[in-house]
This record gives sequence, structure tokens and C-alpha cells, in this order.
Amino acid sequence: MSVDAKTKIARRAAREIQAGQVINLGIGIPTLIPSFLPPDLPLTMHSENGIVGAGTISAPGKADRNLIDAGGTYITVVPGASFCDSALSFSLVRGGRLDVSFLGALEVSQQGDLANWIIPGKFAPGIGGAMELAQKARRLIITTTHATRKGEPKILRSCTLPLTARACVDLIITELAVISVQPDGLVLEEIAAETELEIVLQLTEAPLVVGAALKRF
Amino acid sequence: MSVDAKTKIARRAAREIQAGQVINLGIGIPTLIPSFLPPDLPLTMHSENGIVGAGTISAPGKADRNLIDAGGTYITVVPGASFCDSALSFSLVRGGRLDVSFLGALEVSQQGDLANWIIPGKFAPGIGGAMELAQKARRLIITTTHATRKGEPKILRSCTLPLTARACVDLIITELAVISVQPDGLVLEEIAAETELEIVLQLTEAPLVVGAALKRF
Amino acid sequence: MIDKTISAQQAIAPVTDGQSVMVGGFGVPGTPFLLIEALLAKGVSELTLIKNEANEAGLGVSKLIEAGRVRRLITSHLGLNATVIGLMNSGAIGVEFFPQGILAEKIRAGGAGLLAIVSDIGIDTILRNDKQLLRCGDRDGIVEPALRADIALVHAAKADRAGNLVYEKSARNFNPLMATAADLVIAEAEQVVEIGELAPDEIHTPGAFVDRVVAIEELLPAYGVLHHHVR
Amino acid sequence: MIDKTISAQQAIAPVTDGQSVMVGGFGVPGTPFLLIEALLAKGVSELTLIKNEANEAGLGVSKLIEAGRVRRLITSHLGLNATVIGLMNSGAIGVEFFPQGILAEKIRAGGAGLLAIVSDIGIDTILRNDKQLLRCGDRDGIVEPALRADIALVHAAKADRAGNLVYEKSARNFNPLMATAADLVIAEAEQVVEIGELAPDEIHTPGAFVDRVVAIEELLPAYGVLHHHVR
Repeated sequence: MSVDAKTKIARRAAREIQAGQVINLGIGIPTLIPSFLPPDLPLTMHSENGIVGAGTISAPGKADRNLIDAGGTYITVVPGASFCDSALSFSLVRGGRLDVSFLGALEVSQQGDLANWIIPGKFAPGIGGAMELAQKARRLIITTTHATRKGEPKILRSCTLPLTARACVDLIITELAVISVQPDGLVLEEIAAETELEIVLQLTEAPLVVGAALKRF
Repeated sequence: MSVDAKTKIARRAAREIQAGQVINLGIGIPTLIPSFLPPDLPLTMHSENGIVGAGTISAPGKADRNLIDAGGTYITVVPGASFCDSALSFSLVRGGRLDVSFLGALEVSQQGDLANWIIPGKFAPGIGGAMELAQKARRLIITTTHATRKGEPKILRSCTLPLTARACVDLIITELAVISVQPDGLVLEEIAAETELEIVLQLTEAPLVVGAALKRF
Repeated sequence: MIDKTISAQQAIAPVTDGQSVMVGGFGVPGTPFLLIEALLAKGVSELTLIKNEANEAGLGVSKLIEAGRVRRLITSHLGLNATVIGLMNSGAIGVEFFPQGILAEKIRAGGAGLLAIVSDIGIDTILRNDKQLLRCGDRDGIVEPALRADIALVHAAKADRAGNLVYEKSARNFNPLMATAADLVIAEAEQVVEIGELAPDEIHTPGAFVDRVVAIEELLPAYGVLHHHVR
Repeated sequence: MIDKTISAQQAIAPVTDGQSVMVGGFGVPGTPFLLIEALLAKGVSELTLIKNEANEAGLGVSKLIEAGRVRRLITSHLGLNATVIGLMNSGAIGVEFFPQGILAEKIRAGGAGLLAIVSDIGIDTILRNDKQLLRCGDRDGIVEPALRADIALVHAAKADRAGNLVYEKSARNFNPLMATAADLVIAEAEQVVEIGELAPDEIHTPGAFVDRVVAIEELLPAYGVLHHHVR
């Protein structure tokens, strides 16, 4: 995936965040989101390892050996941050206090099912916080390339891989499109400035209803 | 119950406490125990409302509005004390970290069953911490008058009242006797200096095996 | 900056008849008397109240109960409140008792988004009657459903404007648990400080759990020492 | 006065082959490297290890696993340790994965003397296979048994001689949970202070949960910043 694609996805994803929200950023593309947020936007960033109020990546030479995010990156915290144990950290997620979770995907289905944790026989590093984040965030936004490296659709009629959670996805943001998950299927809300509707439809296995006011992003 | 009886029970109960133990004192007679402890005995007193390291009753005029024990009495804490929430406080009890719990009783059976929380239709103020303390303390010592005010035995073949916990009692200390609960029944370990064996047996409904080395206390 | 501070009256405004309300505190310490007064003044009724005890007659949540605002009370022990025991015995309110630590765990489980906990507390007692039982390995357990409420009223010693809370001494008790277990969490605090003034390692409840913060301008007499408990 | 301080070697002495050992930490922060080294030096094997992850190759618990001391690993994610994933795939160790917060809850439940928790996490996934299910109201839950261990190894920033513990920043993670959930709880601390020096409201783990305290005389390099994670 090109840096441009990642950047494009992260920049668009940043626009989904509203002032005052509690958000969690999964590994990969979601970690790029903060650079596209207005610097004065009041937010609470949650990290699964017990941080409520995570900040930015630590400045060169300023890494604190006791302060990493759930991906292992040395970070800072913002004023008003607090630390908690892993139980309370996930109480926040499962208890309904996480407004938005951003996660990557291997597959997303038209029902909003997500598969992103295991490829049986190939990739099985464990579960981590993904299931809880996917299943319990008030809003789940998937940031992913539209297709695999081989050009195969990731947005499918049904997931073929074991699920992370069923009917959990609210919005899918790719380098080509912004797609919302509605009760009766997927709605194409926006397409990228440099693409064509036909390309998006071709790279999407699941049926897409083209939104009434299709926008460019 | 006379002040003398309570004092006698509390004084004898104090001798069951060993250095370094974590103990919980129920309301009533157990609260009198600390006055009979060696002042330098290192102990950790637990109070259900979230105190690990409770101290003594607060000095006159020194009551702290934020510092009571589970019985509502204003107290102090010792050096090394900590405060916790009600969940962690009972984790200590149920998780097996409470060495000795002292509780009062309405009835105790020869199997070590305890009834002390309800008299159906007459006395039903709730449960509080009694069930957890009775069921989960590593050692449960009952401090109680030997008989009711009407002179009826409280140490019975079987409890007639709803149980607090089954087979939980390790030792019964009354103003007349010290009785241990053994796998095959109750053993009379000690009798009070000013009583007679016959009186103890008469006021005890459950069969008592008289210990090989019956002591006076 | 996030600022959740609000007046007690405004904070309590969303509460409606028939809702469930968790109230922190164990005796006087940690009881949010100011918020209780605001709730009393608002006049909602048919409440389900969840609190360790019912304070004492004429004090705290007992005032709500005595005023007929409470339909049902979920609690652990009422030993210090003969008035409420009387209302229970007369059938004026329904009361459900739980072992104190199990009540705490049920509330905590509600906050943790669990469905239930399974414990063996009371397994050999009448508490097992009418409960869902579950075989766990070689032991029987009682299934206790998680407990959440519409509203939680908690008391803190300190809060910042983002809702981070610090409790003091034995006033902590049920407050941090309830602060996670309701759809609308209202915290009153004896001192409200600016964001960044509380040490991140010393915060007991992260602000993300708290919706509204009410500064206690002046402590009501109810917060003081109860002289009949001074020995 | 109570004094639980002891050397790392003596602290670890009771551990025997085949025991279960919980180890705190999430990545480097909070991992008790000194106690792990003592355990490695003692040479026990056939261990069941319980840890959020397996550190990284050549570091922390990964050294125990690489040395063949671990029969079974109960964990959440091994994404940063290809070596251990290889040992898992080759069948050299058995690995059981849980969702991270569910692993935390299972350990916490062990410490809280519960039999199990019931959650809906993973209920629509392959995780429900082979699990005990329970109907809770109108929802299906997965019954997750409480998890305890013979030994817990935890890392604290500060301890007093009575075992009261204070953790720092993101080094808290699983440590306070594991400190309640084992028969023998061993804490290492970067600083050991006298009893009474820690503020009672700021202690994260009451000393009553902790059996042994090991002072870290000098921080091993393992405790330092992992330069390949600096961005």
C-alpha cells in the first residue's frame, strides 16, 4: 500500500472525530490519524494498556521506558490523562464509554461483519483487544485499503475468514471510498477524487447502493 | 450479657491472633478485641468498607468525617494502611487473603454451620459482609455468649435459623468455653475459670468431646 | 478543553420517574448528599435505588425513601436504619439484599460490560433459592447478573473539569464502581481543579467514565461527623 | 513491623516444576525482569505461564519459553514475538489465547474469589466453540472460569516493606490484577520505602495481597527503552 493511500485514509478518517469523544486507534493506519486532527480538538485517546488520555509519539530522545501505547510505541500523555489497570481499561471499552474505535480489516461484509485477527494456518498471533474494540465501541470505523495486494476485494458479501465480531462496523474508509453500513446493506457515501465509480464498484464484491449525494473526498 | 462476659470473650479471642495476620473484626464483641492485643503486635486490620490497616477508635474530638469502619465508628489507620474500593476490599476476603475473621452468632452447629444474619419475620436487616467473611476467611472464630438471654443454647446439633455459611466455623469462644470444630464434631478445649464442666455441657445442645488436655481460661 | 462542570440542579435534570439510580457511599463517607438533595428537590418518584445501605433515618437516601420516591431498593444492609426497615416490612418499598461484596461485583460487572458473575457466596444458604445456578468444574455457583443503572451519583474529594476523580479515605467504597456502571454518571466533588492538576497515577476514576461534574460550594451539615457514632 | 523484603533468589525459591506462574507487564513496562531472571536461573520447567504477551524474542518471559521451561502459555497476543509464534506453530508449547480484556477479567475474577465471569465477547465468533455457554436474559454469554496461579511475579515502581505497591504510568497494566490472583505473590520494586511512606489513598495494591518484596538494586538493561520501538 502506498504511503499516499495510507495518508489519504487517515486524513479522511480524522474527519470522523468530534470534539470531546473518547477514541481508540488500532495499529497501522489508525495511528496516522492524529497528525490530521486540529491541534486544539479536545479528545480523550484511550490505549488498551491502561492509558486514558494518550498523547503523541514521544519526541526524539524523550522516550519514557514506562510509557508505551498498546502497539509498543513510546508516547506522551496529555494534561488530564490517567493510568489504570488492564481490567478498568477494558471496562471503558466494554462498558460503552468508547465513542469511536478505528481498526484495520482483512475482510468486511455487507452486514458489517469484521474479520481482522486470524488467517487459519497462516496468521494467528492472537486476539489482543480487537474483539472487544470491534464489538463494544459505540462506533466502529474500519480504515483499510480497498483491496488486497493481489487486487482482491476486501469488502465482501460474506466474510470468509473467522470473524472478529458480527455486525459491528459502522463506516469503512478506504483510499477509494467511504462506505457506511446501513440496516439493508452498504451505502457508498463518498469516492476519492482521483478514482471512478466503476473502479470502486469493480473492486467491491458486496453490493453498494450509491448514496443520493455522492461526494468526492 | 454482662460487660464482664464480653470482656472475657474478647480477651480470650485476642490470644488467637498471631503476628503478621490480616484480620477482620465483626460488630459487637469482636470490636473489643484490640484493647487486649499487645500494642506492638504487627497486624493488618481489614474493614469491609475499603480499609486495609485500620487502627483504633479515633480520639475524642479527632473524628475524621471520611474515616469510619464498617460498623460506622470513627477510627484511625496505622502506618502502612491503604484504602481501596468495595470490590477490591472483598477480593481480599474472597480471594483468601483474610487470615482470621471474628463474627458473632445467633446459632452455631456441631458441623460448624453459622447462622447470624436473619430471624425470619423478626430480624432481617440484610446481609452485609457476613456471608463472605464467614465463608471465605481462612479461619473463622465465633465470639458469642454461650446461651441466649433466655438461657437457651446457641451451640446446637443443627442450626434452626437460615445459615450464613455451612461448615465455616473453626473456633467458638464464649464466656464459658473455648470449643473447636473438628471433622467429627465439637471439642471442648478450655472452660472458664469460674464455671463448671457440667454447666457448660448443660448449656450446650451439641455433643461436646472434652479435650484431652482441658484447660482453664 | 473539556469542561463537564455544571450545577447540581442542571446535572440532575435528566432524571425521570421510574429510573434506576446508583448512589455511592458507605454510611456518610462518600455519600453524595448535595446530588441527593437536588434529586429530592426535583421530585421524581418510582425510583429504583441502588446503594450499599440506606444511610440513617432523615439523612441522605433515607430522605428519598421516606418521601416515597423509591419503589425498590437494591442494597446490602439496613442495620442502621430502622425507619427503612419499617417501610420494607410494611411493604411500602421492595428491598432486595445482596452480600456486600457481591453487590459490589454486580455493579462492577455492569461497568465492565459483563453479563454476569458466578460466585459460590451463599451457595449453601437460602440465597441459592430462586437464583440461576451454574456448575463450574466440581462446584456449584450462583449466577449473579451484572447491575447497571440509568444514573449514578458519586462523591469525590477532588475532580478536574474533565471528570477525573480522586476519592479520600473510606469515602471511596462503592463510588469508583458506580462511576463506571450507569448511562449517565454525575460526580460531585469537594474541590474542582483545572485539567492537568491531578497526578495521572493517582486518579481513581478516569474522566472518560464521568459525564457531569458538580462542585460542592459549601459542605452541607450532612457531610459532617455523626456524633452518635463517635465512641 | 512487618517486613516482606527478601532477595530475588530466595523469593523465587518455592517455585517448582509444573507450577503456574502469572507475570505482569504489557511489553517492557511492568515486566518483572529481575524475577524472571531469578526464575530462569532456578531452572524450573514444565511451567504454565500467564502473561498478556510473551515480550519479544530474547527478552523477559520469551527467555523462559526459548529455554524450554514453559509447557503452556495463556496469553492475549504474540504479534511482537515471531520466535514464540514459531514454537507455538511447531507444537513446542501449547498456547491459549483470550481477548485481552477477558484475560484481565479472568485473572481479576481469580483474585476476587469468583468462580467465573460471563461475557458476550466473541459470542458470534469461533471463540464460542468449545466454551460453556449460558443464557443470560435474552442474550447468550460465554462462561469464562476464573484464573488463578500458584505464583504471581509483578513489578512495581515503589513498594514499602509491608508489600504495599505503587505502579507507574503504563507499567501498571496486569500487575495489580495478578497481585491478587496467586497463592504466592512476589513483587519486585524499583524503590523500597519504609512503612508509612506511601500515601494510603495512592497505594494501588494493598500489602495484604503481597507475600514477598524484592528490591531492584540496579535496573537491568531490559528495563530500558527498546530502541526499535522509538519512532
